[in-house]
Amino acid sequence: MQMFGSGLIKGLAITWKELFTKKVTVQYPDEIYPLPDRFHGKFKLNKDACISCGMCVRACPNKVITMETETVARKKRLLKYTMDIKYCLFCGLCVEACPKNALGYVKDFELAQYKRDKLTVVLAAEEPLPREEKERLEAEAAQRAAAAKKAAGARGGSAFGNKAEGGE
Amino acid sequence: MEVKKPSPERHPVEELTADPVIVEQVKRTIALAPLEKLLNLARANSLWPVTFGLACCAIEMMAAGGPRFDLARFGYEVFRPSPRQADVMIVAGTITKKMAPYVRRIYDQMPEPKWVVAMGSCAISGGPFVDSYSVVPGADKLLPVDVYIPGCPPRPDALIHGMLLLKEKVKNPKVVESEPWKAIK
Amino acid sequence: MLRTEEFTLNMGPQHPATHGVFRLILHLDGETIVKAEPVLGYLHRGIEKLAESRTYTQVIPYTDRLDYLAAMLNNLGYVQAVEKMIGVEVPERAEYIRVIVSEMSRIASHCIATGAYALDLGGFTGFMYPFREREKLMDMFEMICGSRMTFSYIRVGGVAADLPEEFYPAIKKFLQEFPSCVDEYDGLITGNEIFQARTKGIGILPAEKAVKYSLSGPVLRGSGVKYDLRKARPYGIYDRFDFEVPVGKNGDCFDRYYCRILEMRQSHRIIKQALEQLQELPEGPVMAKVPKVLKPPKGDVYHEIEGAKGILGYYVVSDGTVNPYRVHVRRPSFINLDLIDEMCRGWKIADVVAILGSIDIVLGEVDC
Amino acid sequence: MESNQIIQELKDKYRSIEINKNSVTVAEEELLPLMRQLRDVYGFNYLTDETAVDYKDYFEIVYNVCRLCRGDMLMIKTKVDKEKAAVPSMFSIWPGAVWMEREIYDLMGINFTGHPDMRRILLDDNFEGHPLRKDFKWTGGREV
Repeated sequence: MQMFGSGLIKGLAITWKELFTKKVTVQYPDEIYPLPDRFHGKFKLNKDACISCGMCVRACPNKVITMETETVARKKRLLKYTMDIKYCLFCGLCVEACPKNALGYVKDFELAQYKRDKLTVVLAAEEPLPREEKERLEAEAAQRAAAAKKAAGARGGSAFGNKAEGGE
Repeated sequence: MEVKKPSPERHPVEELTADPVIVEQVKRTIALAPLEKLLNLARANSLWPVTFGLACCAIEMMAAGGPRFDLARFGYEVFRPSPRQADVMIVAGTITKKMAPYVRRIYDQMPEPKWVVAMGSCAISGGPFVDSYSVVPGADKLLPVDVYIPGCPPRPDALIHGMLLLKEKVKNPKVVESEPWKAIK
Repeated sequence: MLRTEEFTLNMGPQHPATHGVFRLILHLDGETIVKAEPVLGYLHRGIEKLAESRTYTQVIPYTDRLDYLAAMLNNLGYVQAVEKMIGVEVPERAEYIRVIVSEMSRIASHCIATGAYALDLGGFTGFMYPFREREKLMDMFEMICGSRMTFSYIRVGGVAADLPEEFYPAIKKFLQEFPSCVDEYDGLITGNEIFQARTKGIGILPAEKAVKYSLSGPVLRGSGVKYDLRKARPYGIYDRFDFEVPVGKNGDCFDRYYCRILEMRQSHRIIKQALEQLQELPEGPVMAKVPKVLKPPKGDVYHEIEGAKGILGYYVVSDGTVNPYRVHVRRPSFINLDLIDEMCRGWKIADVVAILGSIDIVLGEVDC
Repeated sequence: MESNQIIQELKDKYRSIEINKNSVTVAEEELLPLMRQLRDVYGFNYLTDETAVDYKDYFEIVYNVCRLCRGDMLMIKTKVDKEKAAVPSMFSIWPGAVWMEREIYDLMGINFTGHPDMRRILLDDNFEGHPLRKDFKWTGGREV
């Protein structure tokens, strides 16, 4: 049988010992506890690397991402990339799905806002190409394609006869 | 915080009358605005949250009160079990349709002035469960929310960041129009 | 015997000691409980229905939010159920990582159970100490998968990524320190006379009743039934580790609490062994070759693992498409809670909090 | 006794038993005696899980029973007519079924005869419909 109060004294001793150990408190906001490399926080998008494949949109469990694209000369061009952070689960499935590593995280968790409509994050907002520019690019592409075809046709004509052209 | 030049602000009495004599007299004798400012300063530095956890975010709220993050450094550690003794409500978690009347009632029981912090995706908009049949899409369907903290759940430091934003708002309600990070840094 | 008029006291849904939004309507005769009527569903979010409109991979983040205190175990249960369905061989390395993270998750969950229990019984200091260790675990989880609580780390066919380099020194330091931390809980909480007076002999649950009512986890083991799925029906690679299953004697609140403390020590043992064996393993993949879009064959599967609160089972039905036809979760704390009425009857009102805390419920799981 | 042996023995006794890949399907009339025999004769003393699935033409109730001494498990299923939507409750055999059956009643709308307390458990009492049925219609709260 224990002496009554010995448990209390033991507990107090443990608390007393804590006075002389290293403090665990982090003085946020003056110092920020080091965040790991894989931290899931604010999103970033490398617009140049993005190929607008839409894998992230499909991977998201909660339809957070919306993407607008336009197709110019058979190439997809990213117009607008929005993340509705208010629906986000921060699960990282979109980042994982990205085949070009264009989508990623920044080590920043300070996302708080005063207004609800400011929560939506627009990661890319490009103007659609003006019509003349589009036509020019398309014409250029068509020209290039025609030139390539011609070259192929010339080469194919000498080597394989009409067969290559039939395959086109 | 950004240093601002003191601008000659309009006194509240000027809204009521244009008579220069009355305005002068009121300005000289009654100093309402500074008292309110003083009170706000006191409120901002000692917010008492109501102990009100709903889901995952509540654990992070507890962790913010724990040793590592220690919300007590700002004077916000007095988690009150009774809403009547609290002045800020941290909505931490999913509000379901079954819970919604109680959330509203707890808010109504809090004395004025009071503030609401929506912590986490669920409290902001229903978050991951927004498509569900039993979830209220966001705390602002029920209460006026002052600060939104995204995250699922947000880190405890993110909660502290949100609380600091709230502090700035309590001190100066006009700060809402500015960019929030400018309010603190 | 003198009887007073019976009156009703409402506890919750917002109550500081009910571990979330849980309501208990107490019918009292003086201070004695005549009947305790649980009302739940205040956190019912319809995860089972939502899962039907997500793909198999997209369900994983939702399982995190069931038992958010031990999310890794929830991931593991679901993923193993799906793996059983499509028949994947998980790489050895991934199996070890799974064991390490799920035992870490179990410790984190028991830390909260211990700390919150101390807080329920009026000891604020006892709350601080387990939370300090939990923060260390959370740091490591964040290194592994970037989140503190909702991981979605374990995937069908393995794990999302290998353990990072900086994890190894951190876990070694943790393993070194942790036994002395548990000693501290023992000294601070277990040994405390007030704590013992409030838990010993309170809310006694006989073993036959616990089995009859399908209780599981520390609640069942506290009553002296040695049933732990890691031993009884080992899943994954649990048969490779040497550990014991702690059981209680009397089935009172103290035994249930103390089982968790002992389980933390056992989990520590498992992590230590798993880490040693993992480091002997050659570098290798952590993900088996599974198709990006999962389409399990038609059929159903039920798989159980030992969660932090008890037996966690997943019943998944597939109709051959990309979305599961039905996902059902056997949530341990939901079923553990159904005896609350009988456990509370006859005890004083102050004991209700002690009994409820000793069951260790988490409302995200109870209400689903 | 091994579980496949048990299934063989049961097959001889109960006519409606169908043996599937990992489970046993039994008709609703023979469910109670079969379950009682499982508990009393073969020692399946622990009901781990009970749930229901809504298939196109019928409901299916899935029971998972287990022996604590050996740790092996048996999955038993029974088909329920959609119109009738009622099955005998397992409360008299395994009292642990009490909340599981209430949950099924709440979310799937299947009645359990002989259940002591057949009420909704998770949803509000005045909630309409049973959400886990496939024909349940609802609108979420997403902003468009």
